[in-house]
Amino acid sequence: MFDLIKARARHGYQAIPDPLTVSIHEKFPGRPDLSDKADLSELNNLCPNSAFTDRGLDLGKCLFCGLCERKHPDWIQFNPDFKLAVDSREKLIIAPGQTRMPEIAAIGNGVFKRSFAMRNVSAGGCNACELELGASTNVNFDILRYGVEIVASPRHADALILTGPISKHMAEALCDTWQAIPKPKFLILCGACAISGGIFAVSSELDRGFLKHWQACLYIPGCPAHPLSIVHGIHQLMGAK
Amino acid sequence: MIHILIILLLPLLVPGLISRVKAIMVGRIGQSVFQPYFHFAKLLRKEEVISSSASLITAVAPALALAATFCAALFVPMGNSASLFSFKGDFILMLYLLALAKAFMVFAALDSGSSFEGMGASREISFTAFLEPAFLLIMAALVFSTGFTSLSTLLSSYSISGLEVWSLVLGTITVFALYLMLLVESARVPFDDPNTHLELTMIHEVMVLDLSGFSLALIHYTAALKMLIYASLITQVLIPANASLHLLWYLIGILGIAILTGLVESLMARFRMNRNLELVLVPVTLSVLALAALIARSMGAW
Amino acid sequence: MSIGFLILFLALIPALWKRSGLFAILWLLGSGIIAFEYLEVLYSYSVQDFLISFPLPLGIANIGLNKLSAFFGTIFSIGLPLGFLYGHFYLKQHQAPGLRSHLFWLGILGLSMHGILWMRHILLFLMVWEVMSVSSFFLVMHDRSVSLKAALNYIITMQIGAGFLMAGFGILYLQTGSFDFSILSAMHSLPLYLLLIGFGFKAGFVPLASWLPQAHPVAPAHVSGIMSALMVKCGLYGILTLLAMNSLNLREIAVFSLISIVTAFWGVIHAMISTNLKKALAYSTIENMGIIGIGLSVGLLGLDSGNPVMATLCFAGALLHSFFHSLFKALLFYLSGNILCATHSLKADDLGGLAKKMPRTAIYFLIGVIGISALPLGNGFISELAIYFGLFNAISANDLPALVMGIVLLGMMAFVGALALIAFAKLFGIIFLGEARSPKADNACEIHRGMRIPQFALSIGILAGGVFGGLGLRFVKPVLRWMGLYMLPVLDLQGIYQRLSVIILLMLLIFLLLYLIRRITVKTVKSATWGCGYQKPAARMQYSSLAFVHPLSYFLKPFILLKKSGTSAKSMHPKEISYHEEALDPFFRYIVEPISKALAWFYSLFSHIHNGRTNAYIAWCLVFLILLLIWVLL
Amino acid sequence: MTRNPFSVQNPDQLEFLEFSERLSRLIAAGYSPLHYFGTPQGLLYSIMGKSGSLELLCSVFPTGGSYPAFSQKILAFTMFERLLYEEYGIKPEGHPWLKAVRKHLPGQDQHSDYEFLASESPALHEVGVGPVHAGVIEPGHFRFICKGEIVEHLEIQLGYQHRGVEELMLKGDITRKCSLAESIAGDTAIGHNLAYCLLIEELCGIKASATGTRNIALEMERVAMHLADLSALAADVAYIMGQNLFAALRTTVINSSLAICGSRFGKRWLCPGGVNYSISTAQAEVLRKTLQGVETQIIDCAEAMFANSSVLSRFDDTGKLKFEDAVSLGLTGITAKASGVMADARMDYPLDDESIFIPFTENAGDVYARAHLRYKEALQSLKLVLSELDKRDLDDPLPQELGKPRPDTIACSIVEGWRGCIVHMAKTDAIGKVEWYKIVDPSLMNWQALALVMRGTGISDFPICNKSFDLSYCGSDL
Repeated sequence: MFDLIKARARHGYQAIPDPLTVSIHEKFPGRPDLSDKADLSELNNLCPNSAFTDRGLDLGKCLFCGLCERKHPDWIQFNPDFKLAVDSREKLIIAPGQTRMPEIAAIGNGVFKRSFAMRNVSAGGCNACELELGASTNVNFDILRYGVEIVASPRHADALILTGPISKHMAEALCDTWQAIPKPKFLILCGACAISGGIFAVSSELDRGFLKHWQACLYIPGCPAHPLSIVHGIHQLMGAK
Repeated sequence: MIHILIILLLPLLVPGLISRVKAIMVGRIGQSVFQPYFHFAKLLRKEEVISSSASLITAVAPALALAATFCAALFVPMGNSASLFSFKGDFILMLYLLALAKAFMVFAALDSGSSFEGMGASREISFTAFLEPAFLLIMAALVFSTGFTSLSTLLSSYSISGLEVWSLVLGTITVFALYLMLLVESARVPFDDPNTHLELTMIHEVMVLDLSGFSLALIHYTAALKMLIYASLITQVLIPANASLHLLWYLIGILGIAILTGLVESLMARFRMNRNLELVLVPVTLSVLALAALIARSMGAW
Repeated sequence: MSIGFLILFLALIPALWKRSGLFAILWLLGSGIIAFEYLEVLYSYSVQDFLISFPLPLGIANIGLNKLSAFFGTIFSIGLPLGFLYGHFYLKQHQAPGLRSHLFWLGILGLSMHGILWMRHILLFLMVWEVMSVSSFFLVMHDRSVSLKAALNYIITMQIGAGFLMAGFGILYLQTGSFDFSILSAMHSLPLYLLLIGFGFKAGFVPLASWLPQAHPVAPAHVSGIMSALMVKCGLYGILTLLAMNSLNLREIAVFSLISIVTAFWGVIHAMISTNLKKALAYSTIENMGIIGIGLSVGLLGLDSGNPVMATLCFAGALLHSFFHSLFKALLFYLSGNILCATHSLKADDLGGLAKKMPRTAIYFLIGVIGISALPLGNGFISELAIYFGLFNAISANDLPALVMGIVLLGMMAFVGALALIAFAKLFGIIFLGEARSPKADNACEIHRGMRIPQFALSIGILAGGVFGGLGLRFVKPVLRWMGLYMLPVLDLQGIYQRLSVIILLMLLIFLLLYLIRRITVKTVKSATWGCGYQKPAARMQYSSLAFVHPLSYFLKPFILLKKSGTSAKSMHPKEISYHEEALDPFFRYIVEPISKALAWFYSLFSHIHNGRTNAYIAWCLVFLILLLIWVLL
Repeated sequence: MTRNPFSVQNPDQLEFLEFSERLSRLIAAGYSPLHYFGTPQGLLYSIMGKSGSLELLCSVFPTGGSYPAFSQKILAFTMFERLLYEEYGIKPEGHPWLKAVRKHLPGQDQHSDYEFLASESPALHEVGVGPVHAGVIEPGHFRFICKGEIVEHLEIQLGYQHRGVEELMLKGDITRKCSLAESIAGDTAIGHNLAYCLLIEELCGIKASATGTRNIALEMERVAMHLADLSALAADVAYIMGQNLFAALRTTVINSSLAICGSRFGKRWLCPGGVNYSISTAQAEVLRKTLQGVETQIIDCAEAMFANSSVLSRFDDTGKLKFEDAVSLGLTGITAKASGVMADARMDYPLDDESIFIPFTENAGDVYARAHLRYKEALQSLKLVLSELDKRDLDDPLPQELGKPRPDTIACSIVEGWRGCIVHMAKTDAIGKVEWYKIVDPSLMNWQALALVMRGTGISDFPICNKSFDLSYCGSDL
């Protein structure tokens, strides 16, 4: 018992006091600043996942691999801002010269202000987003403080948080899980794989038909999405204080 | 009137307090103390998804379980020393009302036809098989020392008075046995981990995997009320009968039990499933021990 | 009185013409009249019995009623017509040869059960007892293919029991010289023990009850219902008449309570383990007999140690329990008949999801389960509450034997009650809830309306007895007064039952309130059970009955004799995994079977005599005559 | 050839009979297969390894499309032969467990046609833990045949994470596939990326720079994931103190890797030819200080956890894996070392010759052994990182120029990931374009250990056994 107390005492206080205003390490590739004179087609054939469109950098496809920043530091600069979550697919495209991410509209007019239950479905992907979603409930990031919890059964859930590009063999399981969630229910896409298929978008083993029927209300980019981005996104979505 | 107020408002506070203590022990920011209330409010406003293999039982069980537990709570003295309803031997009715609630919870679990609920139901009902004899033997000890009357008079006339060594010894044995029963009935750590995410290890949580919305809210409230019933029994034994401002002592007692449970949960790991059954026998042996001591004393052994 | 019996005798005529409908109606009519007369005797203030006496070659034979036999008579006159009514519909579904003899023996059985309560003359009593055993033997034999071995075992055990009775009565006759029942009071210990053992065979106390779990499951549903709910009460009637007229000393009471504890515990464990519905119900009959035994033994202790309150409460509890047991046990057996008709299988592991296919049967079964596992809505709780009150009185009275016995019995009764709840939760859960486990259960459908009338009546009886406890108590009060018990605690119990009904009604009110709120405000959607998103869930992925009780049966292993077989996975890639488990009856296996094998071996020594050639037989007669001659000459 | 990574110019193609005869001679000599696979070009390859020496064999497909299964001789071949049958329809006769691995067998038409071993006796019931689990983990279906609470048999069906990584490797330029290599198994991003980089450097025939930083990255990932497993194990027995302390320590370790390369999983750290982000002296100093602090705290927390009686009562004697089973199934990594098998790619196939490495092993083979081994390996890796940091004097140079991959060469690289031995193999055709790219994640074999270990244990102990192995679904499904 006493060695436990000693370990706990020496361990000190690890929790981040306020994950919404904490500053992250400057090496973290967050919101990109695209300068106006950047040649988007040159950047696009440089990018392993061709994430650049004519209107700018599509964060849903970007893997944050930093290749473009290292090759052309003056055209594109990733600065350490983890607030990347948005509530519609188009808002993920960063136009040249854009400096702020758009706001997220809260859901359920106050029903979920203090209590929000999420059910995670891992459909393909590389297990990094699942580990980050798990890490968002650990002692440091602690999304539980806002009343969010990741529940065991879809029956208890209010939202389905999808990680992974929906492999062919997980398509029906995802539909069953979605049917099992009582209304009002919401869909959250966490990570580049869930939003756009990520690095596996060109694979023939995927079946993303589910996303054609159901509209997601929160997109958290990143490969994997950083726990702080997850906490920030869901906190804004709930409309918590 | 206070009794009804406590039954309606206090129960969901106890799990909130326990999770608060666990968060502090571990250094988390953690949920607020009123988080169970927020969950309850949100669940009330959600729809329900019912399993296609569910029959009438799934609709009936949560409501009947809450009704039975509510009526059982009427006999337990909360707040002041006398309970709302009391007649001679009402603790037997209280115990069997809780058994009725548990039986219908088990039926609701088996109704969904999935093997997890079956597993939870089987564990829940076999672990609590030993609690009925334990509770009645504890009541036998109380009846032996103060005569056969209602639950509230038994508890108030039995409370620990510091000076007399006998009531101290018997009081601690009874409190420890009741506390173990609280841990088993409300599925706290050494027996079952309430916020685990592994359906193969849950007991209480897995029985409600298939309930949602309003029924789930009722189930959470019933579980919290059952925990409050056992906590009130323990507090009632601890508070001396003639203590003034009985309500204040009662609330402090409930707070103490919640903190103690939180400490136990953060310092101990869960027991293996078949070890749980052996530990459930401890309240039975404790109550028999208390009885034997009482008999020996009355026979003038010392 | 005579008109009622006349109608019952007349009922035998339609029985011989296979008109079971008329047979049942006549029995209903006859029993109604007799029940009215029984009640009149019960509530008459005259302590004196209702007596008719007429001369017989062996002395004056009195036939009459006392309060106890009127009490049991009312139980029979409620139970028997309902059983025959159910039998009428059941036999329509199950066309088996020998309907005429079956109905005839049913009539005879009913009459003999009523007859036993009337007989005040030992020889007549034994004769009617024999008629009852033989008629029930023929009834159990109805479906010969299944029930031959069990029926033979049943009739042999009954004959051994009758043997004990004859021995007891014989010794009594030698001691007193008269055949009248008045000699039963203040008997010596030997005849008393013999008679108690004789009646114990019929009542189903443990060492003597190995016939019960074999005979009842193979009998047709209405016969096993009548046997389990009512015939077992005849044994109890015998025991009660003995106990009412004799006083046992402390050691005898201790032995009697030990037997009843073992009976209750052994019965409930096997009820929990067995997967066949009717076998489980048979074992639970033994368990309920054990509980009644516990009530009686504590009552006797009260009389012996001079604590009248304890005695009254416990006797009231025991009598109430025997009345209520006849209601829910009959209901559950008739429902097992329903299930057999609908699915042709009684194995819990084949059934499942019947609640959706047979909703009314499920509701009745649920009421039966609430009754039998002593939950507050059912009547089982009322009788067990009375016994608990008696036990707590025993504990609060400070005399050592009562205290020790009170504590032990209290612990055992609570534990047995909990195990009973598990056993019947398992049966109800596995059979009626979840998904169908086999095609048999899948295409089950609700059975004929007629079969449900007796079940509806019994369910109303259970719920009424449970919610309004006072009714049962008013029915039992005259018997307690007849037994000369102290009547004040009964009024006190009456008051407590009234308060109990208030609480139960309050609970039902709250339940209805919550149920309606949910029904009105909450929108519900149907979807598949949450199976972790797996696309091909199999029906086998539900809990089996063995698995449901596995944690406890693993814990209670030393008390159960199990025969296990099966192959487990040895190599890394096993080809086949199987497991089969069967609970054996230790008394039958280690007492009855060895004796029967020894007898069979002994008889086989002489089997070569029986060689079918007539001249060999004549030779044997000749040898016998010569021996006789030599013996005479010597 | 004992050099790792190694490459071979067009090896001699044997007849199948001669191939199987040499293979059985190698098996008799104690070799166990690292990889055994078929290629679209109709050739069979097998890499056999035995403590340091590697043998590459190549042969044509067996005539008649079937052959007596090698897994009858040594069970290590079971998974490879099932994959061979699933992808190319070559039927291993007498295979003990011929079922689908990632998609479906030739006879069936979809993934959910997989039939499980079922038992007819009604007393045994089945429990199916489906693809969507209660917690936040990857999808897989576990089918238990249970006698009450005791598990009689566990069968695992994977393939839910299959997204065709090996086909994706062939599309486009092979030298720019870093992001894909890192996404084979996210928790082993550096392990798989390092194996990929070594393979590409071997194909292009160059020697990478900044090998020191690469070792640091690999060992830091090992420490981080061992801490994650200890935290998850503590969570599964509801020992929340251990869960939170180890989770916080893991965050400290992976935040220090974020401080260097910008990703908590080290996802953009390495590239063929060297490293993208080198460790400056200032960063090295900060790294040394944090890791020393982490080391003392790990020792405190682990000692406290392994001294707690209620935790020990759950870990001890649960899910025992015997030494013989570990060897015969060809298991690697923590799974094997906890049962006493002395097999570690850093010892058997070292990347650079001068470092002598001796792995820790336990021999109880139960959950306690695997948890305690993780604790010891984490400390050992921390020491390796600290010693690596002392050795380095100046910053890492820029990554080497790659050039074009050599034609007609087969290259193979072996790296000891934190789960076990990772093997990457590729072959370039006549014009230098990649013909096939084969990957083996240690979880492919180790899943059989979990199925074996669960027999006879209570079903409520399954999560601890599963987390004590902590195997990758996406690594096995690719």
